[in-house]
Amino acid sequence: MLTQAKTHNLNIQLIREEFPILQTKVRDKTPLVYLDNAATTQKPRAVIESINRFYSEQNGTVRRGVYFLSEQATASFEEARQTIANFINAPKSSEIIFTKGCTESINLVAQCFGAAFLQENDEVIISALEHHANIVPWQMACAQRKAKLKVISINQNGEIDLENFESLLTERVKIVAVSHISNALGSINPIKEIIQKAHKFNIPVLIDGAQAVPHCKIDVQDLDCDFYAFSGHKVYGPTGIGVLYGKTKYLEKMPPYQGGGDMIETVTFEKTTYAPLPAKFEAGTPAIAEAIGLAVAMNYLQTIGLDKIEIYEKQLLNYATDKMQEIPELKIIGNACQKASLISFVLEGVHPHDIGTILDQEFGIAVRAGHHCAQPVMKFFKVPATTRASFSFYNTYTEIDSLIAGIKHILEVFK
Amino acid sequence: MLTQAKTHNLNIQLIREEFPILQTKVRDKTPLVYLDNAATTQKPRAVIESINRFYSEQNGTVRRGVYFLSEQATASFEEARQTIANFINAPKSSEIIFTKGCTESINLVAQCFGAAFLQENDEVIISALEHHANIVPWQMACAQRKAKLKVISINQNGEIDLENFESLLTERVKIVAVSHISNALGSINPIKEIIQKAHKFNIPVLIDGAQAVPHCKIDVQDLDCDFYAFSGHKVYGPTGIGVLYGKTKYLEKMPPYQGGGDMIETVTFEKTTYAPLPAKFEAGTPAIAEAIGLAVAMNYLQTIGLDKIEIYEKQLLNYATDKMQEIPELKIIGNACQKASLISFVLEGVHPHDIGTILDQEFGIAVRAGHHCAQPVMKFFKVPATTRASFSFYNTYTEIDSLIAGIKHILEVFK
Amino acid sequence: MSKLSQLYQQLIIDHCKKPRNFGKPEHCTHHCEGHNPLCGDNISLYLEVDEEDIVQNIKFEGSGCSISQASASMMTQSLKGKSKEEALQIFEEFQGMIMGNLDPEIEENKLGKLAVFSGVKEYPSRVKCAILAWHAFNGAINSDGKEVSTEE
Amino acid sequence: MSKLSQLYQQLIIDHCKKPRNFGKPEHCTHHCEGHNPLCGDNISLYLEVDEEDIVQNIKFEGSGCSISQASASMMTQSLKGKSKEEALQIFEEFQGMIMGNLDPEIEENKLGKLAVFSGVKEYPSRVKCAILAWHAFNGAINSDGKEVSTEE
Ligand SMILES: Cc1ncc(COP(=O)(O)O)c(C=O)c1O
Ligand SMILES: Cc1ncc(COP(=O)(O)O)c(C=O)c1O
Repeated sequence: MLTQAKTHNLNIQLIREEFPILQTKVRDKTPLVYLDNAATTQKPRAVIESINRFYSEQNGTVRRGVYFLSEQATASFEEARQTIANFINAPKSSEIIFTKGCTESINLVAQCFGAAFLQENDEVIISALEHHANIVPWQMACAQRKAKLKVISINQNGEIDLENFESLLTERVKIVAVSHISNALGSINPIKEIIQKAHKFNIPVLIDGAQAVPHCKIDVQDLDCDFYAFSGHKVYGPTGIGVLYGKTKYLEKMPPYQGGGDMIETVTFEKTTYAPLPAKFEAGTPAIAEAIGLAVAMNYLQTIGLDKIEIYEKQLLNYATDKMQEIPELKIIGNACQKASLISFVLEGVHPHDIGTILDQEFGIAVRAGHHCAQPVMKFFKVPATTRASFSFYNTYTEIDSLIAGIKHILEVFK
Repeated sequence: MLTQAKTHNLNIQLIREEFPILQTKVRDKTPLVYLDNAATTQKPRAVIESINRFYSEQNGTVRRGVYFLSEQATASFEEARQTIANFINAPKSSEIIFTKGCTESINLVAQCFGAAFLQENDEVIISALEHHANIVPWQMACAQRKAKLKVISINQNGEIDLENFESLLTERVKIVAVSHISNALGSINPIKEIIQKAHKFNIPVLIDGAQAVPHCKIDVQDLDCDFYAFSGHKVYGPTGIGVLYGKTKYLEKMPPYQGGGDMIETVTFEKTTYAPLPAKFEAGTPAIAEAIGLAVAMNYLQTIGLDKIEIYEKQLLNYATDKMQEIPELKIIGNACQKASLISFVLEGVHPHDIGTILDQEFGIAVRAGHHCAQPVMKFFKVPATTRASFSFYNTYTEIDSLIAGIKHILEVFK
Repeated sequence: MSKLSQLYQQLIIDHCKKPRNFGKPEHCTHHCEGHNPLCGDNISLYLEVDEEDIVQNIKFEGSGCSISQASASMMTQSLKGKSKEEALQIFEEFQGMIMGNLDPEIEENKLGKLAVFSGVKEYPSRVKCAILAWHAFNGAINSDGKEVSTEE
Repeated sequence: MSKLSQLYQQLIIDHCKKPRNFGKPEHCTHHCEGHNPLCGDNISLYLEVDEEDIVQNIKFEGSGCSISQASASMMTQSLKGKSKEEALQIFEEFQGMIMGNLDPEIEENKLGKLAVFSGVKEYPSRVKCAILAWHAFNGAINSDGKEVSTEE
């Protein structure tokens, strides 16, 4: 090669040392090769320690206490909100709502935006690439409000058909909800175009960013999306926390999601007035330790550099794709032009479940086998399931070599 | 005294050593005296370490993976569910639904039970003692379904008026929702009678157990309640996790709460069929580390013994009550016969907020000042706010002495 | 023999690649659909049970992993010709074995070749694959024959 | 002087116990209600502003902690007789001081006795208590006088 590829300058070995679990062995035997990062990511020491520290030194409830612990916890919690706002370049931290996960973030919008804006015969657009979390909440909201769900079609590469999308845009459409990156195929969707086209009709757009936030820099102002949802556990943060970014103009018009403490201003048995954003959408004691841990994860990612992460993960993807294409019995499902570091594939004559078990048992390799909560995608490609390997910046070329060796071994077993 | 009080046999000093935060000093100065246990509880080392261990050794997603980490995480997660079922003596672990907190547990029932059973002109009964978390969700559900909210009155001691309750019971009532223990006053409500009386009319009862689970043994079968809700962070467990126990016969008839991964069996764009309990109510990646941490907290409490905890906390309550009654300017709000280890009070001429600040600054004592998310209770007693001291088994007589000294000091300042 | 090669024994792979009694019979008295939503495995099981409660014929269709396919294939071989009672006993034993409650090497049993599935108990996520066909059998044989007799 | 006794200075306690300008005036040109839902503090502020924009009279009613009561009481003393412009400047300075952006000991200011509240900046949860009356003043003076002129 004459032209030099972009370099990432990451010291992967040093990075790996920051992740305690990567030092462990599977069944005390094989070193762990963790390639199911699209399902959940491992946690750097800094995140784990921040949770430990919170409970050991800071634990108090937020927003109400006049004492030391509560003031400290409140300050850390609101600082976490600001960190997250900065991370995705949200204009105001009050537009960052903490939820328990991406699924809840989407349900919140489906229910509350639905209650405010969705009426009989209105339409909601999603794509044929969505995770169940971005299908079922809309089915439920549409059923409740007698609205219709329309689905943007995809092509054989697993790419969204923009022409088809345009043909669905009418004044009946009240919201468009699409994923930034498909968890089943890795396709990076043209969300900026989708948002622009929808905005021409004044239709707001929700982006399911569960698979995107860990892999590329998000700028909600540049995208101009109206809602952006993601999960903490998929961006190297704790379980039990998610984020919904929403534009104030919509959040203010939406009724609250859950009722309880902190989301109200005054309560009598006759009438309740609601608190301003973001508290209106955060009833009850929030996931305090988790929010703080998530902010630590975001700081950690920023220290490494999302631009570098993107370059390196792309290299891993290319390397793995090349190696896989050399195996005649292997077929990659999803060949979008723009793809995140994730490969879904099928092996002739071997069921994904068997692949998963053998890779795990013999090689300590964790991959996902199944429908990846995207049954309509499986149906489209006429496969009951696929095997999915998804890479993080802590993965190595050697790990991909193990994966390839494992696949070849499996083909031997089933020959 | 001739008659010997029941003894608890607890070594409080040893217990305190299990809680790292109790070894810290407020602003590096005063040792922490934490008396806001009704807001949130501190975490024993075992809980903190279990979270640490999960992320360092076990972290994988649950339910779907065919590999080691995921199988381990799934096993620990479901074991946690079983531990919690045992802790409250639920007949089946599938009747334990993980939520993000008590507030969400109640919202889930208000929404889903509401959707299945609540119609125009139906009625919902709550009590005048409720936390906002057990008021606002019902107001919202009633508003959506044009049903009416009825409120059981209380007497000047802060006790539920059972006669008034009976007078409200008609066939229009579809559900009764009352707290086990009031967070504002400490009253232990006669929930067993309430449940029995409601069942005579075939009306199911939800118990808000947020304040009860940390202090007394709960047996949902003996109570025969239909739903029981509580929060992890108030029972020495992590933030970001709560529990809803529900009888299968109701849970099965209720529609799902949120849509997404794991709560479905099959998804097509036309139709979705739902998974069996408890998955039907647990859309998305659950709070895995938090569920495991909560189970560890329950095991910890069981090791100490809830019977002993109850005896000791009662002694703390009696000691503090006696001391407070010696202060003429102090008035205890809430004098129920049956009371948990919690005292709400007002001081003549001194606002609770000032009390909170001075106790914190001069004595390192954390108490709550405010309306305790129970504005209707404050209104009933015609106070804008109270100061609340709530005790845990890790509190000591010496700490109560500090509190009393603090109160006397404040009276001096404001004389 | 490693644990894993114990799971993926040649016998299992062979049955997976060449399933016996595969297809839909012309006649059947009992029928049941089995489905594992977690991995998408599915099976249609067809029985012909005579008046004396003997399983005269048993066939299946479906798709799934090697464990589920081999389990279905070997189940049909093993149950054909058995009485309902015997068949259900084998079902109990098979279930016991893969749940780890019955060790076919030590305890008496009628599993025969089916003991090849004893390795499954080590793989919690695969237990459901191995048991799917058996649940379908249990569902079929306990269903009212008339109900599915329209299937000819 | 400890930080805390700096907060609870005698002056503050005195104003809290004997609030000046407390009550509802017979005439007012501007009125605003302030409310702090977190602790239940509330205030009703009444202004009489003349044609030359001078605050001729200012009174308040309400309840709350010593900080909020003393702050309201001392505010009325300090703003009475001031022009709207001057009063708003003092509001800015007061706000600056309790947010920690203005040190009354170093920087020039018109706060006078109000400097006694400088200790509040150390107590994040009390900042709202100290500022409540001032926000009510800001709300009242910037509102359309006629709107509340029915209040006599
Ligand atoms: C009686 C009662 N119910 C419900 C809640 C709500 O709990 P959470 O904020 O953890 O959801 C609380 C906690 O403040 C409470 O004391
Ligand atoms: C694209 C996409 N959307 C939404 C989700 C749901 O995320 P969670 O389960 O964390 O709520 C996932 C995760 O599986 C996903 O990949």
